[in-house]
Amino acid sequence: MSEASADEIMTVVAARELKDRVVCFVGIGLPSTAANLARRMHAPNAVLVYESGTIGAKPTRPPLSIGDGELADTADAVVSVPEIFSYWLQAGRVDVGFLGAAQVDRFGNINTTVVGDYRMPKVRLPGAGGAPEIAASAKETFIMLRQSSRAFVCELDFCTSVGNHEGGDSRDALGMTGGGPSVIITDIGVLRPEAVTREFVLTALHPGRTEAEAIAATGWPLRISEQLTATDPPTEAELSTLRALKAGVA
Amino acid sequence: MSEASADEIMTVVAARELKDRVVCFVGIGLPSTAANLARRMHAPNAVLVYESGTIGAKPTRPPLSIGDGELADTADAVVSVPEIFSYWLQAGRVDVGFLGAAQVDRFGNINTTVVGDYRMPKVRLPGAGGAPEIAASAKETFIMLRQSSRAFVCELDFCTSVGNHEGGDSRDALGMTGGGPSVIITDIGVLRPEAVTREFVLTALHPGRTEAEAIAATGWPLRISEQLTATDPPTEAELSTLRALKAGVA
Amino acid sequence: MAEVMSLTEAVSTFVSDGDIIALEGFTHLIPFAVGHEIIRQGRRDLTLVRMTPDVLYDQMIGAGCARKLIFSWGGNPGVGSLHRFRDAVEHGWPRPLEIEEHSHAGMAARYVAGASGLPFGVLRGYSGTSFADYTDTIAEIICPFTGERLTAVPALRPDVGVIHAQQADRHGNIGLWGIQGVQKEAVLSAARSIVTVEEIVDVLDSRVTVTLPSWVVSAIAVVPGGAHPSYAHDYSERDNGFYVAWEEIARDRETFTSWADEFIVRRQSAGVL
Amino acid sequence: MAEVMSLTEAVSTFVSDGDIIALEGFTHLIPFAVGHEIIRQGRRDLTLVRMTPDVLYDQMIGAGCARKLIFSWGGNPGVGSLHRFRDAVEHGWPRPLEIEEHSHAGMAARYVAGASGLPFGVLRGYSGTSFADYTDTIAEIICPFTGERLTAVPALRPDVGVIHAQQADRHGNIGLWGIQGVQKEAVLSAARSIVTVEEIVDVLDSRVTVTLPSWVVSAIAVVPGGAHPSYAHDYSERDNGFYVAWEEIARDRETFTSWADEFIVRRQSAGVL
Repeated sequence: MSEASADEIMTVVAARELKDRVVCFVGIGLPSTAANLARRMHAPNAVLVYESGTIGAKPTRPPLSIGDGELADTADAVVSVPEIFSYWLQAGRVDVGFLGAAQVDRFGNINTTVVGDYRMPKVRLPGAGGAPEIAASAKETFIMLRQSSRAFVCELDFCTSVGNHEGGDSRDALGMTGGGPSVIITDIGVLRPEAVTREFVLTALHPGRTEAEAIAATGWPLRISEQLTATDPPTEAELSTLRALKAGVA
Repeated sequence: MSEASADEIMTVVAARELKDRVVCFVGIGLPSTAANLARRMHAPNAVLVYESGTIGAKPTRPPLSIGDGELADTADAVVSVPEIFSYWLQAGRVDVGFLGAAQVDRFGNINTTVVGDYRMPKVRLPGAGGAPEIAASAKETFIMLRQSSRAFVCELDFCTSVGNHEGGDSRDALGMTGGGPSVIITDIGVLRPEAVTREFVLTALHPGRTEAEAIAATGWPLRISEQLTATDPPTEAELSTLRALKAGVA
Repeated sequence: MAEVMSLTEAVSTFVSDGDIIALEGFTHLIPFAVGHEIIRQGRRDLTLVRMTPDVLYDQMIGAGCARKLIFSWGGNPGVGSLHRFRDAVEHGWPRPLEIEEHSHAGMAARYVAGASGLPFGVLRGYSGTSFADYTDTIAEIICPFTGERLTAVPALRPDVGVIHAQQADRHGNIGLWGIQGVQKEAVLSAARSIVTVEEIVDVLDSRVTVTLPSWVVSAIAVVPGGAHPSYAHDYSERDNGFYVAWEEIARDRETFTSWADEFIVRRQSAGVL
Repeated sequence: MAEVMSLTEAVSTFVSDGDIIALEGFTHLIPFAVGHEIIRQGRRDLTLVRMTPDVLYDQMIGAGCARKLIFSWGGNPGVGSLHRFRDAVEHGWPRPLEIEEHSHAGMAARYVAGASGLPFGVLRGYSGTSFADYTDTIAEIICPFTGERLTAVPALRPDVGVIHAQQADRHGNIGLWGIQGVQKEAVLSAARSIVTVEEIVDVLDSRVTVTLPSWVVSAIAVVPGGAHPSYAHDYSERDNGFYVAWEEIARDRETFTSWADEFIVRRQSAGVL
């Protein structure tokens, strides 16, 4: 089998974070692939919830959109979009919200709205979708994106979804019912929040990656955990399942 | 065919009030019978809405409860109870709310809650059900009850459902979106609100009934319209259809 | 994840004295069997929540289970009064019954708020009525955009939500159809839930319109006919005769008590009256 | 009562310049045919409302129909950007586009409030985000019972709601199934509505999960494939290839314009791209 790509390692590591039986609200793209990989590996009873209103979807391949017909066909329940946000997400029934991001800051706050000034943007991004309330209401949030100094910024151009806000207990003061981001998984390593400051620090490096790379790919002065670990490389089983999944045959 | 009973005349007169294609939110009992009679006579396209969430129900006989299975089997749509009150009634989609009452006052306000003091009631009645919001939000309301001085009272023991409130434009000041009661149909005659005061006055007497009877059966000083009319007696067709309906064969 | 257990075990595990408990079902699918088991197990000081406390709550009130009733319409549909409810309110027998009274629209908004994780719901309701004179849980709220005055009601958050449904599948997912009532909201607003079903099937019927995934349900008990004298659409008919007969059974304290003793307390298994 | 008419007549009767119009469909059942007919009829100054203004609104914005967009996610799902939307926001081409931006949960609450006849909806949302700095339609609201701070958003009340569904029956009742999105709310919050359907049937399919009675719909047009490149569950598959291809078509103004001219404007009948 060929070497694992950086995206493949990121996806495998993200999948490992999901426990069995977890109820996971999945964004489209990499998070969806990771969640579906987890379901095929160690978490066969993970419940995937998509914002299209499909609860317990079991797609055979990563869907292109969150509204692909297969999600409805394989779901335990299909509810309306208003209901998925009110009765399911806002009510606190989601264990893990799995989000992507265009920009993230040291406290795990996310921008998916604009680069540059909101009214005269350099780049107009798609916007919020379900992310702000996933970030607010899920018991914890996993964030997944490729690490670069353009994405890991000192200050967001727009705060679309709140993570640990300004750090410390500032998130709690906003009255949010969900617990906030617990991990950021990148193509270089894994970041987790420090206990008191709630600032994300590097806690693991993927095979072949270096602290220097991680620091260079981060727009804020990235700190390294004293318990920095090395990521176990993807197993044959993980990699072959991921590839089969993406090919639509897993 | 035997003579029409007082209840039958009342039901026939109430049915005549319903126009074809009207969307009618129906309470159980006499209103439901009248609405179903109308549907079999001159209003075949009347849309019957029951608070159990059945929209466009076409029962073959008057249901005993608003949740009889036949209502769901014959409905165009079955929705949840929260939805029937929010998306359908409160949104202003109901033309006519058809209500019964234990007590009514001169402004068409209704009590179905208690007789006597609320905390030490002489008679504890069932309470509100859907009536308060039907009375608030339907474009107009029809009220149907047997006329007696115990029922047609000077002052309600409890205001369950607001009619023309304290008369004049006092209802409008409450910010209600529906138009309020337009007719009270009894076993003696028909009452309608005066233009300015919005007080209900006697506008029609059923066959064989007298003004004196109506006045005696009213707890407030009932006024008689200058345009008092005589109710056309039930036709053979009306009466036979009503009886067949109640026997479950219409 | 829903656990399949006996009715007896479900009630003894999940219902305690003093609980706030909502047994829902809007004429259709009323969970009588669970109510009877609660009577048999002698639960006390319950706060009973239900939009239409009909014959089932008349029985539970008459049996002395209830301290308080939160409701919007307490009658025997199409028949008349609930005599045990009236006796409790009018004469405090077998014990005084505190009441918290709303309209259907208000109760529905309260369940929706509870199921949605919101502290309150908003509706156009109660203006000009007497409710707020006697019910604390009604407040004015102003639209921040239009200045309109509306009504707020607090969320219902029962300790236990109880419903009857037609089916569960082998994974414990619940499916029901026909009149839906507030069954979904009764389960989703509650901390714990008990669902009785007509049967467990391999795959839920295609007629199912409301599905509750296994992981939002605490216990499933298979109780065919568990809604009687209410009904389960496509499984049974509403026993209108029983509702009519209830008028005479419930009118008198002693008649009621001996009926309850014979048909509830001394029945080992529920599901049949 | 819904009237069955041609797509052309439905749009010319019910859509006017300056209207607030919501074409809904959450990936599934997107009413592309109506959008294309609006482009053909040259409607201008529309306020376009949609949770996910994907390829359809990219086309309508690029064709110059829109003055304003009310939305919560503007991308090509699984593919990338909406280049016509970005060009309008970033460079004002073909005309400046005012935007009113929300989250999905906020938009859903706004539709629900509109469908419910309420002036506002309440949610736990937006706290700590930048939305309120740029969006007027977000306000704080305090729970009158607990003192909690929540967020209010005003009701959406479009002039026209547009959806695609699988079926209408002979009476004009609409039935759809599969992913439901906010189709029901788009129709029920709007003053008028247009529904395109795959076919008219004698009796709606038993798989129908959402029914809209005839009397809440203004016009029905039979347009098989009217959701393409979106899909109608059990009638067609999502044309993922088209969504991927759109990236290249939309990236360049001239490529887009000639595509739109060939595939929208010069098509006499819609329903096929």
